Amino acid sequence: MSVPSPVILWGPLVPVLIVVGAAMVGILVEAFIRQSAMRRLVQTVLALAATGAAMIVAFLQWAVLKGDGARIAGNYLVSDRQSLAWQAILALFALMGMLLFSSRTQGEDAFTPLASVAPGSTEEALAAKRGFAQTEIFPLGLFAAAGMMLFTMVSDTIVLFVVLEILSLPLYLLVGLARRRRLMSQEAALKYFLMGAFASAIYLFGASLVFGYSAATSYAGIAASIAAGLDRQPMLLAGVALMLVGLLFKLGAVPFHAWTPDVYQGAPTPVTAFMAAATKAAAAAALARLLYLALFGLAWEIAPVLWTVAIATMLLGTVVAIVQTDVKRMLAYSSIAHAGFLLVALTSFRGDALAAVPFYMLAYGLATLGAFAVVSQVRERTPDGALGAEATRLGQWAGLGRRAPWLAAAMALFLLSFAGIPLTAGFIGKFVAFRAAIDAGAWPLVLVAVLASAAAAFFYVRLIVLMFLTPAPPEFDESVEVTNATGPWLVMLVAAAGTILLGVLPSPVLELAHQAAILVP
Amino acid sequence: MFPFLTVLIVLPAVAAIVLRALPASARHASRPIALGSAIAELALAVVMAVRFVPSAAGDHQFAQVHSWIPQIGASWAVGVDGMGLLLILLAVLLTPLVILAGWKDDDDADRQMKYLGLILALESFMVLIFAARDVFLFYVAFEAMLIPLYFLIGLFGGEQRRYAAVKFLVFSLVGGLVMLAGVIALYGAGPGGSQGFLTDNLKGLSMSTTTERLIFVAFFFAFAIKAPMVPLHTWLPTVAQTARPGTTTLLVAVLDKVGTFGMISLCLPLFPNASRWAAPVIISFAVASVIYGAVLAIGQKDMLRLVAYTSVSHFGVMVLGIFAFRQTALEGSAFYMLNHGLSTGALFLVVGFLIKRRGSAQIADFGGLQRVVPVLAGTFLIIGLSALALPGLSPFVSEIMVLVGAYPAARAAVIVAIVGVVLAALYILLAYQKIFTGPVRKGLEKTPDLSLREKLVTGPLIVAMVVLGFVPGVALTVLRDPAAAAITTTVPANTAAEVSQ
Amino acid sequence: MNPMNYVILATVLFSVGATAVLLRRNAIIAFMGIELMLNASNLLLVTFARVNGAIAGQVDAFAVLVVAAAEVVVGLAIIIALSRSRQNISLDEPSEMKG
Amino acid sequence: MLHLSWLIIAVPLASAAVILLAGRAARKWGHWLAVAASATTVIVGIGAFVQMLGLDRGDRAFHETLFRWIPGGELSVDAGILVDPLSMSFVLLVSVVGTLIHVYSVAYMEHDPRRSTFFAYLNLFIAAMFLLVLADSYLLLFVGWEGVGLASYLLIGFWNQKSEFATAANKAFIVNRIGDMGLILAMALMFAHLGSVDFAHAFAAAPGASTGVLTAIGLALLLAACGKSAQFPLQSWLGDAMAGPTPVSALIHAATMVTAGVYLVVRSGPIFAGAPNALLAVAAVGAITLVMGAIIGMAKDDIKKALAASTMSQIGYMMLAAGLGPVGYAFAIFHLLTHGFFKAGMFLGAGSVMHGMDDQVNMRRFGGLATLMKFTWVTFGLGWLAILGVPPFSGFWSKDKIIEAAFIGDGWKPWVFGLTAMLGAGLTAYYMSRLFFMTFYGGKRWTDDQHPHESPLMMTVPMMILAAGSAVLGLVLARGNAFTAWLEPVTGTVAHGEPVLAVPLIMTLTLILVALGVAAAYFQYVSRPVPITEPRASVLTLAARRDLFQDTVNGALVQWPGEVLTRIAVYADAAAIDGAVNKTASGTAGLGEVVRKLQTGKVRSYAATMLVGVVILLAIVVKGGR
Repeated sequence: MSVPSPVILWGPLVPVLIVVGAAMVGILVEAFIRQSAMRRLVQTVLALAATGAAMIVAFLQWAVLKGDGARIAGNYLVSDRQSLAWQAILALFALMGMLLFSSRTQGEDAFTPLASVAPGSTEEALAAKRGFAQTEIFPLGLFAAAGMMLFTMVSDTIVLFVVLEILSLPLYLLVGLARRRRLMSQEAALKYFLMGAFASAIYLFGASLVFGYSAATSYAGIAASIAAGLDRQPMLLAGVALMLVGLLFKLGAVPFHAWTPDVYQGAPTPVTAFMAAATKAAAAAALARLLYLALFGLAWEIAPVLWTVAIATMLLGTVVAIVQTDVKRMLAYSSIAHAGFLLVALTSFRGDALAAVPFYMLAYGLATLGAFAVVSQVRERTPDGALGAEATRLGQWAGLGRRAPWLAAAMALFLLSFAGIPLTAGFIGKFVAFRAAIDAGAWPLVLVAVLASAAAAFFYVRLIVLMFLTPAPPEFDESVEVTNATGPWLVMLVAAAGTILLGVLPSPVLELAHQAAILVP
Repeated sequence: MFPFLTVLIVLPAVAAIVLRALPASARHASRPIALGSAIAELALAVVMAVRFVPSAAGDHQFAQVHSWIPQIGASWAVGVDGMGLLLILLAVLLTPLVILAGWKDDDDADRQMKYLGLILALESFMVLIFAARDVFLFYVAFEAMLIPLYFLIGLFGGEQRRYAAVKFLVFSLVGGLVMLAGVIALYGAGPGGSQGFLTDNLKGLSMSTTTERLIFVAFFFAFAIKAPMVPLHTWLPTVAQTARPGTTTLLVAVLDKVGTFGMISLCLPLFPNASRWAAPVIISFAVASVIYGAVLAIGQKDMLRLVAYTSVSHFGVMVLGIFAFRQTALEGSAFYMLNHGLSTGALFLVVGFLIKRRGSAQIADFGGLQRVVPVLAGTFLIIGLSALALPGLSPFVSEIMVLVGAYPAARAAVIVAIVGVVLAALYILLAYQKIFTGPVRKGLEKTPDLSLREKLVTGPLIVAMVVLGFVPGVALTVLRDPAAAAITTTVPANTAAEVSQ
Repeated sequence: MNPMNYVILATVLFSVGATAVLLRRNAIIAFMGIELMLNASNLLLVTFARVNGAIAGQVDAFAVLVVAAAEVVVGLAIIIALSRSRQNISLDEPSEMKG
Repeated sequence: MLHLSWLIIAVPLASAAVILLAGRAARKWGHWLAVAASATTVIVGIGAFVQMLGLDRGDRAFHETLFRWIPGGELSVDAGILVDPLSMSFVLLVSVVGTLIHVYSVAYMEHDPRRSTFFAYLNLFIAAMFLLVLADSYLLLFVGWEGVGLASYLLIGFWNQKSEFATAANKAFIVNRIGDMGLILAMALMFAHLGSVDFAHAFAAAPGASTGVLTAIGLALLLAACGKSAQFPLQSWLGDAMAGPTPVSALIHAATMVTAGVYLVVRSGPIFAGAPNALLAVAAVGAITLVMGAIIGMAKDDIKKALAASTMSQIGYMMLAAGLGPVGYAFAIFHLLTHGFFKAGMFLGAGSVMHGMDDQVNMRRFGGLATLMKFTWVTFGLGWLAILGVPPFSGFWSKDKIIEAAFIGDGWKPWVFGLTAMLGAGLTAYYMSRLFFMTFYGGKRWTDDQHPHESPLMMTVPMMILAAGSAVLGLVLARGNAFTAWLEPVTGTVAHGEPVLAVPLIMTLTLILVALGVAAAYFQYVSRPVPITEPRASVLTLAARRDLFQDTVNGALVQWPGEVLTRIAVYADAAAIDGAVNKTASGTAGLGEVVRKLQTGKVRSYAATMLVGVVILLAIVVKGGR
């Protein structure tokens, strides 16, 4: 018995390698640069440069890619237009995320200066006073980003598990690093970690069962065995169902969504932004590849599952979002609803979905990053006049349109994109997603989706109402402060420009998405 | 050829952006800029109308097709037939009048700028939607125009404005999103490709009966909300009561026409069999709207709500005319769309003048004004009489065309709808009586009569109604072919196939 | 020996692990339940590697072990940080976030 | 002049527009412009008449298309005018009476600050009335039809600062609208079954249509006629319409507009020709109204309301005649013309009395005015004799013909209609004499601050001309059946049937009844003093004073249910329809509140949710796989 040593094509891995490399350099930087400000600067530049470079390289790869793509590490990893598209998207999200990570207002970023000490302790106060900064956030973020990018290339169930953990573990930590409301943040981290590990374990058990059926962990092998076997053994089906759970968890689909609101709310806002956009995208990418490559033969069996989950996800996300009173939680439930819309496209088991899903995620991710960037700018002022945590209670947003018209306008734009109003990216995203489903005859699903969209518009609009149509109580002039940090502004600008551009002239990007609707087995 | 339509669409949008970009010191100039651009738009539209070839009114003239989003089959395809032309003229006529009517609504230059900017943005969409020759483009305009409207209602309205704005938006979105499902399905049923949404490419499709009906229902649902049909009408009174009369004017006079316009230009030609299949039910609802809207109008205490309910009634007549599948009735409906715009638009504006004077929209707060403000009273009366379709004014011609023309196809419905004629007299005359006759109410003795500006607002509308009342041929000649086109494509396309099988 | 027995054993282990997550209040114990679930999968992988004659399964088990170890590192870090703040690690602590 | 006939419509219309648009500026000259416009119509009308007389009988129909009104399509309607003997009769009546009343009004309205507006409305009215009678299609007729309705509304409500006057105006318009439904429906039926709504085509197609269709059209037209002509059951507005200035009552609510229903029926002869049952209904409505109006007229103390009731009754005669078919058409129009003169004259007389009595209308407050207002007394007296049907005054010639015609036919009909018509003559004699005597005879019953005086010449001259007409018009037109022959191209030639009673007998009986009526009134109101307050009276009188409970009935049958329905609808719209919408919204939110409870914030419950999800997914997949 001999294990063949895999032949690895390093070229297509360059985008991932850049990010991983930068993360590792970042760790060294932590070790070798003592001066806090300098370290921070270097880390920031490194992170931004790495993600930016990764995005550019992904595009270059696209240009030089021969044919549809290739397996680059045996059966484990492939590089094709689909994965490149996702990598570009993820690198963009990571870049914007890192911008948010790096942002500081009045010398303070969103992260705790010293994670190891207890909240409210004197050590913490001291660390804050001395201007400590937890610059590990950058390598952690880069590791997560690299994991996500890798996630989109995986074509093996066990590797998928490994990469899932690669991207998840840094996120678990990042979630717990909020500077303010640390208890909440840590609680969120614990919940995320436990639930995430739980979901991974379920996934792994499913993967093992499938391995038992098909004697293979590669997608190609699984697909072949499904194609060959006429009977549908319960072991296979159960395994597949459990595997789906793992990915649906990451996607935030009902009933595996419970972590989402708590984590979105508790995590530092830059992390929430990055995670909401990028994790969901990576999960969607992996889910699409798994469904369309490995499990295509089971489409008939899986479709009911996806239908059920999609409907439950859209309805629950929408209905519960309506009653939320916290902006971040509302956006969390909205992200659940969006996971449902995404699933609507995926249920079609058609090539169109592979074009629709990346576009949808791009549109959604831009709006999400933009929206959380806005959230990070609206702050409470503590009674002693210092800048406090984010003002996430809905009521605190009243009259924002008057106090910060551009900020509020940008937020409104993102909300309209979430709601799928034409001339925003969200509309085109919804359009292509729903079209994939309708072409496959899933119009009842689409009907639920459009009704959910209409109901969802209600809470997006409610925030707009608050910002523009509700006069702010006078005490808000004191207690709510709108800051003007550069990072979030840049993110907002990019997100707003992208949202409008993808809404008005989506043609070039759609064209790329169409070309990306190809999976190499 | 000069791209009339594209320029007409872009011009107000540019003006809106210019307004928005005005430095704070120059904001006082927003009114002349807005009015100027609206008048320029009107002038351009008139030039276009003059160059419109009436003998080819059924064709889409000034047509332009540019690829927009080929991946999803969407094109920038604009063109107008006679019906579109008239509705665009209505829109660009009303916009400057609305701007003029609200000349003194805002003391605050900043608010003024915002209001006018939104109005101009809305004008852009109004022109676009009546010119769109691509279902996707139509849909985009259909939904996107909700946003300026939403802000117009929500920012510049009465006490309930937030509720009204949200209600309006949710109603419209529910309809719009259901229609989206239909839009997507329609593309799938069509030839597809990069121009798969061109309306012309979607005519005469062979769809399964179920598919056609489902898509039809999706479209019709959206249109029925827009053209407020009972029981989907309740957003309108709320909005009308709350929003500025100028906003409501554009909303009811022009934008709600999108519903009936869509029925004529999309539902009938694209889903001929399903339209016929649904006609009996739709006609029932249409007639219910006629009567119900009128009865509710009689019972209203608020002038703006009253006018809103009259519109519900009038839209019922239009829908009745459309789904009777008769040349005369359909032509009448198309003409009614124009006339209702003139008549109800004028009514909302003149009610706005009244409200401005009294600070209240409650009918009970008025009384005896005829002696104090005879010109205003006379204006109100003429416009009111147009709303009850008095012969000599243009709404009459269209109403009679619908009622008489639809009779052979829908006898019972027409007979019931004729009762609306009496109810219309009731709601208009009772309102007139309460507001203008009897002893002068305390506090109203010094009410000023119509100013020159206000006369300039209502004058053109009244003149238009009188002229069209006596020589409706001007409009009807360009409506005949579009109406005929909607009917002829309604000849069941696949009956032949079914028979041969 | 019938490989089915291994499958059953693995399933039992998995269930026990899941039950621990559901029932135990202590975060560490719950986490141990998850590790148990991972090991159930390992058992399956190894079993099927043997049954199917696919050596990859055994290798995969190693990969899982590594991942589990990494997970422990991160998990314990989080739990410890929380225990410092709260002075306990009960999962039934009143939650800051719900609804 | 025939080709200038359109001027008859256009001139007063333009004049009205000029006066209205000029606003206050027209105060000085507005009324004279209006009079001039009205006089122009007389000149053009007479000119056209003369020209028409010069034509052969068969060619006396001048039809001209003015412009294409509603073009093309199935419903193609031209705006055209049709001048034939029937419309010419109306043109002459309306222009002459209208102009006289214009002149009268110059004095009557002298002190009203809005006099020019009043004249604009009058011009508007005659323009619309001319349009009504000159139109060559039902649709164009309808424009005039509604136009006169509008003018009537404006003029009834001319003094609408009084709330009840405004109500009266509304009532008139709305009741008319109920009738209009009939006209619209008739047009719809014609369009569907006869293919056209213009006279020429519709009448040509009528013989080919089924009796059912023609009956339906006929009944729909009757509904329209009832509304406009205040016939049962749509009669209730006419009494209230007396709220308008008296010249208005004379012109619109006596001489011209209210007779439009009769015109409509006669004009639609070819349709009624195929619908005997519809004709019967017309006759029945006429007969009922004739009696009803007379009964109401016997109890009214308000001089104008008594005259209004009389108008109702007289139009009942005309409708009855029209309902007899071709036999009666000419007599209906004949009576319409004579009635136009004598009733207008009497209304102007009433106006003159009011003018002299500070707008007092209660006849119990008049008395003995004959000596104080001689012109009024004489002119009114001539009208009185005319309406009584005393030979040789004009009413005799027209009414007697109707009574005779009513006796023509088979079976029960001649007896019922004939006797009703004859009885009506007696009732008419009573109530008109009562009115005449109460006003001009007996002791004075007015208060001391009133100083009855004769009206200025501007008012009395028109009254005199009308009185002259009342006296001789019938004789002129009846001589040698001139009028019947004149109308023959329109009404058609009819074989003259014989009444079931001999003509001299009918005439004698009628005159006896008239004499009895006059005598009764004389004994009651001349030989005995008239109480100033209403005496206690029989149930029938009380009912008549209250217009035979027509308002009560309408209120109970239409108004009250309508108001209740409206309130219910308003409530239901808010509670049920809008409520459903709001409930859906709040229900969704409520559901959200329920579902969010599942999000407990506890890790273990999250894990449980997940596991439940896993189980469900397993169930679906495994079951689906089977």
